[in-house]
Amino acid sequence: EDVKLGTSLGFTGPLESMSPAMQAGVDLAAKEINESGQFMDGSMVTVVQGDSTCVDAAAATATVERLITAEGVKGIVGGMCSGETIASLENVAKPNGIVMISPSATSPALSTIEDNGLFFRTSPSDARQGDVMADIIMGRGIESVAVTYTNNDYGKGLADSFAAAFTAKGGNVTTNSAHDDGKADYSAEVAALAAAGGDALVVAGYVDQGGSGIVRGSLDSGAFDTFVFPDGMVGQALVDNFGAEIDGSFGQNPAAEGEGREKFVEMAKAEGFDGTGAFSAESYDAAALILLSMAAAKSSDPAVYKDQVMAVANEPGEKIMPGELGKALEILNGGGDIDYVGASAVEMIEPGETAGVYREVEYKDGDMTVVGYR
Amino acid sequence: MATTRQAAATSPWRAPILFAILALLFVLEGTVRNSMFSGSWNTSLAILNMGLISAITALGVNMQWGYAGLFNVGVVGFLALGGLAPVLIALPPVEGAWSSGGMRLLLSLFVGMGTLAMAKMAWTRTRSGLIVAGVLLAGFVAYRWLFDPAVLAIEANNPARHGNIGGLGLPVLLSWVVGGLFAAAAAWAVGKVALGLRSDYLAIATLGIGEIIVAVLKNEDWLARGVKNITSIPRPVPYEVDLQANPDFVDFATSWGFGAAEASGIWVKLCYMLLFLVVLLTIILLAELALKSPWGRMMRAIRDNETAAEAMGKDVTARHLQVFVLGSAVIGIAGAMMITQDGLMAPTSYNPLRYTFLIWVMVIVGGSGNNWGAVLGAILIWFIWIKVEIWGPNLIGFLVTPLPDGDLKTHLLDSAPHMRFIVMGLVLLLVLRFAPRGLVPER
Amino acid sequence: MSDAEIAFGKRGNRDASVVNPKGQGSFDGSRKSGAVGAGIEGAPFLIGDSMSGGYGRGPDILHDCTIAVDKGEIAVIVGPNGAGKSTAMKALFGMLDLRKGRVCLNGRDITALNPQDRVKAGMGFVPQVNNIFPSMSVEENLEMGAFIRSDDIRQTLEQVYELFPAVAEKRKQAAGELSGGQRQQVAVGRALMTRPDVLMLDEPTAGVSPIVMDELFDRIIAIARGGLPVLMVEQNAQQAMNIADKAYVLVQGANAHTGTGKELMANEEVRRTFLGG
Amino acid sequence: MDILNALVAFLNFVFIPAAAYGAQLALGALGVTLIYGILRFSNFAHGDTMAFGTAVTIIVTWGLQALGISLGPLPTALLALPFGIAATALLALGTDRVVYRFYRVQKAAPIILVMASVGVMFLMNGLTRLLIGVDEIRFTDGARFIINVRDFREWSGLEEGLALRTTQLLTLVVAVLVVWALFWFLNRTKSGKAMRAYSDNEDLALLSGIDPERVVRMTWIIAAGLATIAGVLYGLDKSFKAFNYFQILLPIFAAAIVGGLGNPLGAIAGGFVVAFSEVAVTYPWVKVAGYLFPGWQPDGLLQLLGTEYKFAVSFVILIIVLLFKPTGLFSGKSV
Amino acid sequence: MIKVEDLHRHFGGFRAVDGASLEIETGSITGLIGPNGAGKSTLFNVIAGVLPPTSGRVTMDGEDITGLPPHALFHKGLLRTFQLAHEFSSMTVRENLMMVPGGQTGETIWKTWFQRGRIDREEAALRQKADEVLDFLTISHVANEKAGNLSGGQKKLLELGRTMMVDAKVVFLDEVGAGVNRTLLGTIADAILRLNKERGYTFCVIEHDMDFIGKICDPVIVMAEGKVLAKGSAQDIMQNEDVIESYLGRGLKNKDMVSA
Ligand SMILES: Nc1ncnc2c1ncn2[C@@H]1O[C@H](COP(=O)(O)OP(=O)(O)OP(=O)(O)O)[C@@H](O)[C@H]1O
Ligand SMILES: Nc1ncnc2c1ncn2[C@@H]1O[C@H](COP(=O)(O)OP(=O)(O)OP(=O)(O)O)[C@@H](O)[C@H]1O
Ligand SMILES: [Mg+2]
Ligand SMILES: [Mg+2]
Repeated sequence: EDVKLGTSLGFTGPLESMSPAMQAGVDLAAKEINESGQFMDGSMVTVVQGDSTCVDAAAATATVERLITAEGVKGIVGGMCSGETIASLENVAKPNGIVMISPSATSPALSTIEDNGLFFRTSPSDARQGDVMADIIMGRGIESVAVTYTNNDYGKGLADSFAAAFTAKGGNVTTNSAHDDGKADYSAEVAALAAAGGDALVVAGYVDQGGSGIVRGSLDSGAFDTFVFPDGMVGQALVDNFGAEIDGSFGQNPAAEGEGREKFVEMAKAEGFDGTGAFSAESYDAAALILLSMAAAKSSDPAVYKDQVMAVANEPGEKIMPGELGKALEILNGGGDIDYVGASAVEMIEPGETAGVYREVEYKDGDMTVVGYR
Repeated sequence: MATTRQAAATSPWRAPILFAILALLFVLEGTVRNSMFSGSWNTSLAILNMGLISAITALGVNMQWGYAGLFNVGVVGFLALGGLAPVLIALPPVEGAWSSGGMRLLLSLFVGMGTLAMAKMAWTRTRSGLIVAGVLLAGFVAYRWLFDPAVLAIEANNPARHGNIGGLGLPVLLSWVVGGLFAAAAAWAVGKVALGLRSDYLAIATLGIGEIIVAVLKNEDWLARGVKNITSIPRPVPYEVDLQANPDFVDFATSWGFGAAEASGIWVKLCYMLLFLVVLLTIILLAELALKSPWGRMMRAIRDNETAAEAMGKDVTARHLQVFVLGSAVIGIAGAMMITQDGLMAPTSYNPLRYTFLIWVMVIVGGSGNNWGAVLGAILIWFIWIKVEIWGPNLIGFLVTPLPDGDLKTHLLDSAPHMRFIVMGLVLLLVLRFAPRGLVPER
Repeated sequence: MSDAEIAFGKRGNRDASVVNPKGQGSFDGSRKSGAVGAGIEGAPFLIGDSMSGGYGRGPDILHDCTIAVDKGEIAVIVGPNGAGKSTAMKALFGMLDLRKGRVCLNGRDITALNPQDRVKAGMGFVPQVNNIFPSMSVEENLEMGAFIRSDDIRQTLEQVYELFPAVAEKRKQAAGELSGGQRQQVAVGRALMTRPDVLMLDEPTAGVSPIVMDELFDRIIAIARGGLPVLMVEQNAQQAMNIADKAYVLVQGANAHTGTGKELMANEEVRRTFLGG
Repeated sequence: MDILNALVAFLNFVFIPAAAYGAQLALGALGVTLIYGILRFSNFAHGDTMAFGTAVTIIVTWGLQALGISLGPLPTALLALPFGIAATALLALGTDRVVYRFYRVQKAAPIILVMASVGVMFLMNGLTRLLIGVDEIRFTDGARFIINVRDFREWSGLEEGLALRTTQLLTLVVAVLVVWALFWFLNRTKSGKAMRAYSDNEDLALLSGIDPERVVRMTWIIAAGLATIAGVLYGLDKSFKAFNYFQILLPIFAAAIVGGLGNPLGAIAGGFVVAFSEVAVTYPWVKVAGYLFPGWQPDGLLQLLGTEYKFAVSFVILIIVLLFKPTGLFSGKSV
Repeated sequence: MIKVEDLHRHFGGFRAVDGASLEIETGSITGLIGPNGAGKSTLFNVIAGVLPPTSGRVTMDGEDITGLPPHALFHKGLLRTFQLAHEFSSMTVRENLMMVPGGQTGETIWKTWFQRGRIDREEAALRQKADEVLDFLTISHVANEKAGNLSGGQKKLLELGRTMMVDAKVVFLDEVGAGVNRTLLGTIADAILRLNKERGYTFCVIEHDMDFIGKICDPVIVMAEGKVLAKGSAQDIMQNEDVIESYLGRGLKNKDMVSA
């Protein structure tokens, strides 16, 4: 059997620079499965790529419609942005009973959506991260911060949950304002943040979008020199862009204790792409989860394998790291249990999203170091 | 001149033939499976439905541009405003929202409007800038005093799930009309300012209002949750899962040789298609009736020569305002329909490239001034816009086959998604080249 | 069609933030010149010989129409509105594709030249409408007339100012701010700056007051008597006929009557039907 | 001292960034306005022309850097700029030849040209991405700062810092130079006057012996030069990202229109109006007020409007300007 | 009666109309002449509501009509034609006439959806009226021609014809003669005289052709530098030294060279 796996990512549009690395993650997982030769009695996986544009719900819906009804994919890694994901889930995936695992849609709204057990995500809801971030900042003795967020459901959700948590813990948020991605200039935002003041600036944005622009402006004008970076900002690009300038800043992103992520980055390097790119690891995991669930259910029918996703992702069973998909297939074929950990330390909680283990990182001497996990 | 040449070559069969070709494309999309077409009726109908919505939008733009020569570059804003209607009309009411600050909010909006009206009155009565400024300032303070706490209260009401004022729980079809009214009201305000003085800069005013409306939708959470999005907007048609659970329907589907999932998708899309067609045809009927009577003659006269029309007793500004409002209302209806079909209101998705420029491309390619041309252009361009997603990469894959494997080839293959833009641009340029007045030019 | 109508595709739209309606041309400026051939033996200085042609792919406007002017002469074209007078002038200037006939200047066949090259060949033309650069100063307008010249233009400039003292006073002012009569003087001056070998004027006196009209006619006579052939279209037929050495009556694009101004004035039928006398 | 602090805060956060941004917009608007004035249509492909020129410049910059060539404290990209301009000019001329010329010869309505430019926009959009990809690229090298915050604080002893980036100063200097050169060209040289004449009255320009195709070619070359310079300066100051160059089109058009389309002086003024209205109207004055009135502690930020609405602000200002000056700030004379 | 009182219209510092006062008697054909740049067209434009005045007052039969927009003036019976013909070029000649009357049922958009019968009846009546007007102007043979294809003179007749579709009181004509063949101008003059006699229209005419002025106008008003210079019968005006000096001139100086 030839099993088709679809991806619906924003290859054109505002997040177009993130998509290739995400697609590469999916391709990597599929390649690993195929090379093992153990997948469902020698079935092969082909990946069908779709462009969700990230912003255009109608185009995304059409893309997913095509993937499902025309290409006949059995599962979809995607969508990329929450709005578009919701539209294609409700209008296409759900009616057709196809499983979607999104690597990057983090809106809390997706936690409560009516999904008939078809929707999962390998990234945690933003609500949790806000809480963690507040703890980290408090732990460093900083009590007054300014917050800027990218003006979409991710940024807004994260900023709001953070502000609530931080205030509840006794901190002070001097301003909580938005910046739009892809704008020509961020002087106005930087000026406003600087005027509001604070001991650090929380940048709930994307590293290759407005987030970097804000950081750049703040550094240059001396508005802030300590930054707090949530997951959208933590990545190799940040170090490349700013080097030693952001020494003393810190942040967190979802990642497991252990070598899963490093392993994945290494594998990505061998494949010729940047494994540290935002949501690349999550994409790998999303693809792996779908395929392993199929193997566990011994069926590529979404109605059957959707019930296996949680079991594959969680205990009990042997821990599976990136690069060990072959081993996992072997165990599953033998009727055993696995606990998929993967590149982003997948641990699924109801209703089908990762619990969110975060690693705390720190920037020192132009490099990023991991200081702990929460 | 090219234009005269083309006009001379226009045969009465041109439009029917082009529509037949378009129909054929959709049939091929539904039945044939190869590198060009997907062979799925679901895909085909999905594209068609969105194409019909685009066609209604294009009709609105065509009224403004084709009938009256008004250049509206704020289509995205009016679409977005129309999209607000299903949220405010059809969504079930949010518990506690009205009690926490709804009335106060309404009052504040009322005060805001009143202030503007008072300022206007003060100006006509006294002609004193000072008094007007005073009225405005007092009004603004009162407005903020009412508005700010109300908004805070509403947004604090279960922000993770709601935090907005909520809907009225009315039938969603009603919201299509309301969407039109919203857009019409905004158009009236813009038109009053921009058309009243000079129509020279309508384009920039509409460009601005488009940006402003989208910014308001993004940032005013109490309205429609801002960027946190509204989901699960009620539908006017059955849900697929319900159909699949209905044994009668499953039997019916199998009798036609379809699987239940596929059939349910097709059925729902056909229902939508019917609704959209009714709206589209009604609008065309009304528009053609108006065009073929003295009203249409007057509009053509105004378009031909504003100065002379003014001297012949036609109130050009008022007529421009009328057409601008009507056209925007149609765009607003389309906006509401789109949100209804998507079931989702996501303000971040309203970007001008997709919702203004693409619509303009549709109108110009179809043939401005001609309702059927606008419809044809809209459906065709939408079809291409969706299909180039796979045509582009296929094309580039085909083009690079002779290349030796290497960095260049990989680079090109990696860039394949961007062929979407290139192919779109090529199609547009080709159509403009061979039919500069559009596919179905105005008679 | 007015400028704005061309610009906005007759859509009545006046939205200047989209397209610029001002100054769009009606002639394809990208056409390349062909070769210059041998002219007609013993023909007048400028002759459009049995020209037929129309605009674009439209019907013929000119039918076998012949117009000529020789050194030191004033030739006047009259005729009903829409007869093709301006069209004949444009045909002489190469702004129209001739389907038949040819244009010869100074013993050479210039039918294949484009307008730019006819200017270089020594022709000067003042169109009926849009005959100045409104946003440029009077002096710049005149300088543009001398665009093809590489020698010192100051002397010619002074001569033109001498000829039109009213214009000289306003040399730094934008030409678009001048009154109708002054505009006409600038337009004629612009053509003179070319140092043309032949001067063509399309209704130079339309809309100007009687006193300015007299002045203009005076100038034209002086110019012609200086040896420069002048070809002009006039609706003020009676005045024009008085000074014409040669007159053409065009009707529906064809030569209806030809003769000296005096002869045509004397012809009762011509006077009644075309000259309004 | 406090007054100085207030002034420095204002300079640092409002004046300098807005001036640099304004200069970038002005250069972009200049190109738009030139094409509008002479070729008579609003060129929607201008943003993507900027992106293309910048992409080529970046590629050449990489080459130069690989060869070890640099300009000392100035960015290497300046050396690569002529190559970028040349490539962009070639592309613009090619586009004109293949696309626009056809309509010009047909005397098609300019609205058709506007739509054709939308098509060209799509094409160039894809082309740039094919060329250099979609990633964010920083290509600034050389010295980052002329004045940096820390040094300034030490030197002045003030609480507030002041920063002036090399790229900001460079932007302003280049903008002034380019504008001066363009004015000199348009008003003093024969070719420049020919361009103005063509813009004023195409047919009469023809009758004066001006070769229209040459004017058109020159316009495209200058516009391509302006676009590349604007794009590179913008990219140096911020960073290069293909997508952003479409986004900058909107403020550029706003700038060109507010200044009076077709008018170079207006384009410059318009750029600064838009930039300053974006930055200044949304600036929270709380800090400045704090310095000026030390005893007073306002509870709000003293912000007229949130930065979310900064774009809306510039449009509202634009509309107000148009209400009072319907033809833009500098009406009357066109290019 | 149209009365203009101390009217000013300035462009920047320039006074195009500088305190002009004049009266146009009901039933007259008043000529308005003056040197180029005297301010005639500007005065027209102010009266017709195209330009707002800087100061001053315009009244019509005692009613203040200063600054009313053109469409409002139309409904008061004040019509104007344009110096350059402003036809609706893509519409037929008949449509050009039929669109003129105001208050047609079919001009209200929602009535076009529900009152087709009434609209059809009105259209039939309008059509008949338009054909009568075309007959009067001797251009009925081009009724179905696109107005843009008419010759210059026919366009000017069409301009005139539009004023006949409604009961006009006062008609302003701006340089009907410029660029018009003199024979045709004679026809236009006859049409104006007939309208004046048969329908009692009041005319105000700007023109530089003194033959035309002399043939139909009484009185004639002369403007110069934004002010009224003189008023009187055509004969008186043509003898007035000031008018000759500033406007009419004394004929060609170079007459001697003509026959050379
Ligand atoms: N650009 C054009 N395209 C098509 N037809 C044209 C064009 N210009 C003029 N014509 C037509 O050519 C004919 C002759 O026009 P032309 O301008 O030569 O007349 P004319 O004798 O100069 O009249 P007038 O005395 O009114 O200036 C007219 O029927 C006119 O409609
Ligand atoms: N928009 C304007 N801006 C500046 N000056 C103007 C404007 N319109 C007219 N003028 C000036 O006002 C004066 C009067 O112009 P007007 O058109 O009224 O003259 P006219 O008497 O109709 O002349 P003509 O007989 O040439 O038509 C002229 O000197 C002209 O330059
Ligand atoms: Mg003529
Ligand atoms: Mg006049």
